[in-house]
Amino acid sequence: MVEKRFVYMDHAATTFTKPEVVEAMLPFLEEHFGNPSSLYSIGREGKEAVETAREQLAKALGANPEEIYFTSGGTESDNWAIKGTAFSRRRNGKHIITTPIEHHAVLYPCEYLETQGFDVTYLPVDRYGLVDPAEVEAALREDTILISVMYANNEIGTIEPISEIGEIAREHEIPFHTDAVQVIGKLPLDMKTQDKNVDMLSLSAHKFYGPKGIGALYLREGTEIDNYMHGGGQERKKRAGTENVAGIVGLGKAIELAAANVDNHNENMRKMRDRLLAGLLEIPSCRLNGHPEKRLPDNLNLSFEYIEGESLLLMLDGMGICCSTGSACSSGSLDPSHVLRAIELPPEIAQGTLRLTLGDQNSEEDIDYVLEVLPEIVEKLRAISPFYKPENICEK
Amino acid sequence: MVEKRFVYMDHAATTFTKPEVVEAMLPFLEEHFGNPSSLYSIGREGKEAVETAREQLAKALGANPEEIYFTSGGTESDNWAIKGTAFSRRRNGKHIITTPIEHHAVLYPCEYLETQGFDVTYLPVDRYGLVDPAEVEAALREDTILISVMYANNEIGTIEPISEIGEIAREHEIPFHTDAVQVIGKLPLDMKTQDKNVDMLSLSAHKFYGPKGIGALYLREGTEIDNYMHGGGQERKKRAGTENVAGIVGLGKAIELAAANVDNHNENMRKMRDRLLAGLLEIPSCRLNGHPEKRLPDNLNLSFEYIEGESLLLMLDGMGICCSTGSACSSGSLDPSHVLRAIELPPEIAQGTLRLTLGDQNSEEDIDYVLEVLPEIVEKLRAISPFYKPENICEK
Amino acid sequence: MYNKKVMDHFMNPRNVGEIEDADGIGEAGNPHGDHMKVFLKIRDDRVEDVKFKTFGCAAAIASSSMATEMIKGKTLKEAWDLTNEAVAEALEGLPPGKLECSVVSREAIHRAINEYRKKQGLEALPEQA
Amino acid sequence: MYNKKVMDHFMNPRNVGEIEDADGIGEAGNPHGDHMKVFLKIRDDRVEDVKFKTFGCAAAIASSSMATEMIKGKTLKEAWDLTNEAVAEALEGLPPGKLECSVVSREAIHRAINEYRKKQGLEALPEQA
Ligand SMILES: Cc1ncc(COP(=O)(O)O)c(C=O)c1O
Ligand SMILES: Cc1ncc(COP(=O)(O)O)c(C=O)c1O
Repeated sequence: MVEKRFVYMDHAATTFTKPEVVEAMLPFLEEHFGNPSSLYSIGREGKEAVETAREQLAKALGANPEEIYFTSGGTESDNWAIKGTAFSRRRNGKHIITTPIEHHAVLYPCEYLETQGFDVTYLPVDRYGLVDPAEVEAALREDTILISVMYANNEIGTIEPISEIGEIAREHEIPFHTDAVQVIGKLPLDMKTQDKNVDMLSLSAHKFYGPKGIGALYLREGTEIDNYMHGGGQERKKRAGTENVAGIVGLGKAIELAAANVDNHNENMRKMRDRLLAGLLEIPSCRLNGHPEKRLPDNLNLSFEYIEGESLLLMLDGMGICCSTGSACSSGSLDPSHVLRAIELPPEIAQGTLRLTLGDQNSEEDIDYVLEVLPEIVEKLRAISPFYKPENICEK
Repeated sequence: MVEKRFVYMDHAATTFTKPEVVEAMLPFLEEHFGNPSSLYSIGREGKEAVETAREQLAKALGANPEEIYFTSGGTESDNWAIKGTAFSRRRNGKHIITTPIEHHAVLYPCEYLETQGFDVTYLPVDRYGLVDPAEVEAALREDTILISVMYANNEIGTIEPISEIGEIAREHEIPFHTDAVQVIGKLPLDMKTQDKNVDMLSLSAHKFYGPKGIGALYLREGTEIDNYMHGGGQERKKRAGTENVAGIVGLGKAIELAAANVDNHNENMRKMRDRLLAGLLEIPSCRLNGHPEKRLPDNLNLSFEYIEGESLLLMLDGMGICCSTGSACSSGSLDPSHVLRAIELPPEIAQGTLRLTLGDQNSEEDIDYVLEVLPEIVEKLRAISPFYKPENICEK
Repeated sequence: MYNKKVMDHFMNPRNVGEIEDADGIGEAGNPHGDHMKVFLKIRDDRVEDVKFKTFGCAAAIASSSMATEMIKGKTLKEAWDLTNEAVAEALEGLPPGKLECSVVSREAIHRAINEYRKKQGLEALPEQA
Repeated sequence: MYNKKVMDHFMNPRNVGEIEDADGIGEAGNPHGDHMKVFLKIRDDRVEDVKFKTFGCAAAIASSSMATEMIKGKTLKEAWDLTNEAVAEALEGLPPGKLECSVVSREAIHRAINEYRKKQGLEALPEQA
């Protein structure tokens, strides 16, 4: 058997913080601890650091610094965008359009709004998880006040037709939010050209080698939205709370590094990912979920029939491989994720789903290792499974 | 003239992060970067670190770990407590009782709720900023659903009669929230005894030598409250968002250090503070704001007649002394803070208000230095002031 | 989340497999959940040998492994009386919400014993609700 | 938030004081805000000397200092025409919202000139709104 190694393949869950990022943050945990709202010198250092980070992020997005608001993460950005828009535009209507494959940070605010008298349409998606822009158009009502469709899905990696949907939104003058948490550093964004019809965009630093607990909401100039965090006058009176200066500096550094390297990074990821995919598809009764082409360059989502995801994940962990599963087992019943349900993957297949997401920590040796270990573990678990009969296996 | 030195006397605005705290955080920015929600080993490390911090905080508060929820800071804790309670208890009523001297993180959520159909009573305070528990009783209505009174005021340092107010709240079965952001590490808390009638309590790490951007809400078991951050299942499904693990670990370490040292710390602070106060009161036409005894041990809030606070602050900054003022100048008009207005300090006096808050970074030498420099600067500014006539000065 | 003992029985489950000429076979499971099939070899009213196959999470697999270990060599009465609490205890605890993952083991064993009893012309014992 | 030039004029304001036998004295201010008093010594229709006292924020003090520097030696016409924009420019800029803190300087100077004109039997020039 091969020598055990540590292989982190769950970059969509979170990434390590790059050493350059930690280094940039440290002075703001240590000597430059002033409150950016303070008038005196050491407060001004913090203020300047925050503004530098805002410029770094703006530059990476092709946005104006005035359109960037720092938050405590992707979840807060999504909550703010969804609830802030809904409450602020309540007099214009009560209808919201979104998809059933959004992250819970979008779905649950929508469900909450339903308890507050709003109507939510969850658009259908095809078996790849793709939203059809024509369905967005068809779902529009007189009283539609918000459209929220994620840029790319965190589980199955499918990239949505954001610019087409954006055009429809703009044409009907409906604010358009997109959760871009999974795409930063992977797809190039430009709020002035390609993404000019996106009004609000959520992101989170810990998905692009920054620290956890810091994110941002891009708000296009003129976008109407209620405050969500009420209090002090920070963030030009739009998001209260003493700034997480070290975190913001970390986000700034991380986005700068990511933006400088996006093409190169993608090519690396895609190459490794494709080799991994080809190797794993050799396993009988194994299928790829999500769109074969319109997908994030670092994402694989695979179902292995006859076995259960958590077992697979834990056996892989025993071999040093970290990844995610697409279902959760609670009280003896296996619940496929809402995304796998939405793409109508049969539950008995969804149960054996694994998400492998590559990143800067991976090398070709990691791919070799996973290609060696994963098939063995699948075989081992199938050997235990009462459902598995070699004659059922569909060879490719 | 004395040699210039750096004297930070704005610990109520924010504190430096203690080296032990930074050291505790670093591993969670670096090697232990896993997502606490992940099942595999490196996720579990993060999870355990979060639970350890929860126990540290619970211990310091005399609370159960299950009553602690981490948030992005004092502002979020206040927003959650106020808005989460209001929306969740809407069917019970629409009346909220608070005070006019709360931090904006409480006041502005209340104002927002007023736009959403809630009624808010702002209790009167006396000239020291004290709330009279009898006024709380008197303000109660059939439809009162929340009382929120801060533990101690951030500007003038006045400590409110929390246990008396808590008793009234409990007797009438009304949830009681207190913003304790300024008291952690200064007053000993115990949610099982002395503070047993507090249902919700807000705190923020950067006020007790922890990092910025992390805080907590104490929620007594059984307290009815809506979620505020909707999304993933973190914090036992009550506060979504990937945990700021490093920040949480920092908060845990900081509270542990603070709790171990609270008596000693207070005595030091009080001694230095009282010497500083005695010295500064020698300055003619200088007065102490807030309660003379019922005040935080590290807080001084002083008004110097005939001069303006921002000028004073900036001249002090020029001499290396960092502190805050009690008024803001915008567009040529000087607005005393809402707290100074609430205690009815005449505007021409409020204008010349300075807040000096001591902390771990201060020494007796700092006190000497401020006692040397501050009177000179007051004199210098008075010499420029057209209002100042030596014969107006009231000597003590 | 799982303790060492559970992980050991999960990573290295005992008694995995099938028994060709089993005296009793029992199967149990939730529609879209854990599923176990158990094979008993019985001699002198005792479980001489036992094998299982389980589809499910780590808790289900570890419980199958532990439950089969616990009934091996025992009388059928003793095997019948094995509770999933006892299995969980032998595993030194299961995480909250995972206790139910061990229920299929008991059900599958009950069914295997009843299948054996039927073959023997005995009446089936009533399964617990 | 303030630039170096502003801070210099704030920390070391020029022309602070009073002129005992001033030819014109002017005062301006907001009810609860910045307040300036200016003293002019005038010879041959020129500002021979100028002193001020100001209560207010750093922007108000620095503007008073700069404005008095700018009118010293100038004709009364030139002194009258000094705008607060020109003062702010000479200070290399004031932060947003702080431009108005320099308005009191112009008003106080206008009033001092008018006081002087009245003493001279000239009619007061109209102050700008
Ligand atoms: C698509 C998507 N949206 C939102 C989030 C929430 O971000 P955070 O956990 O930083 O709050 C995540 C990740 O957890 C995500 O993948
Ligand atoms: C009394 C009080 N409440 C709330 C806050 C807000 O805390 P934070 O800035 O950490 O959000 C502060 C400090 O800024 C405070 O002093």
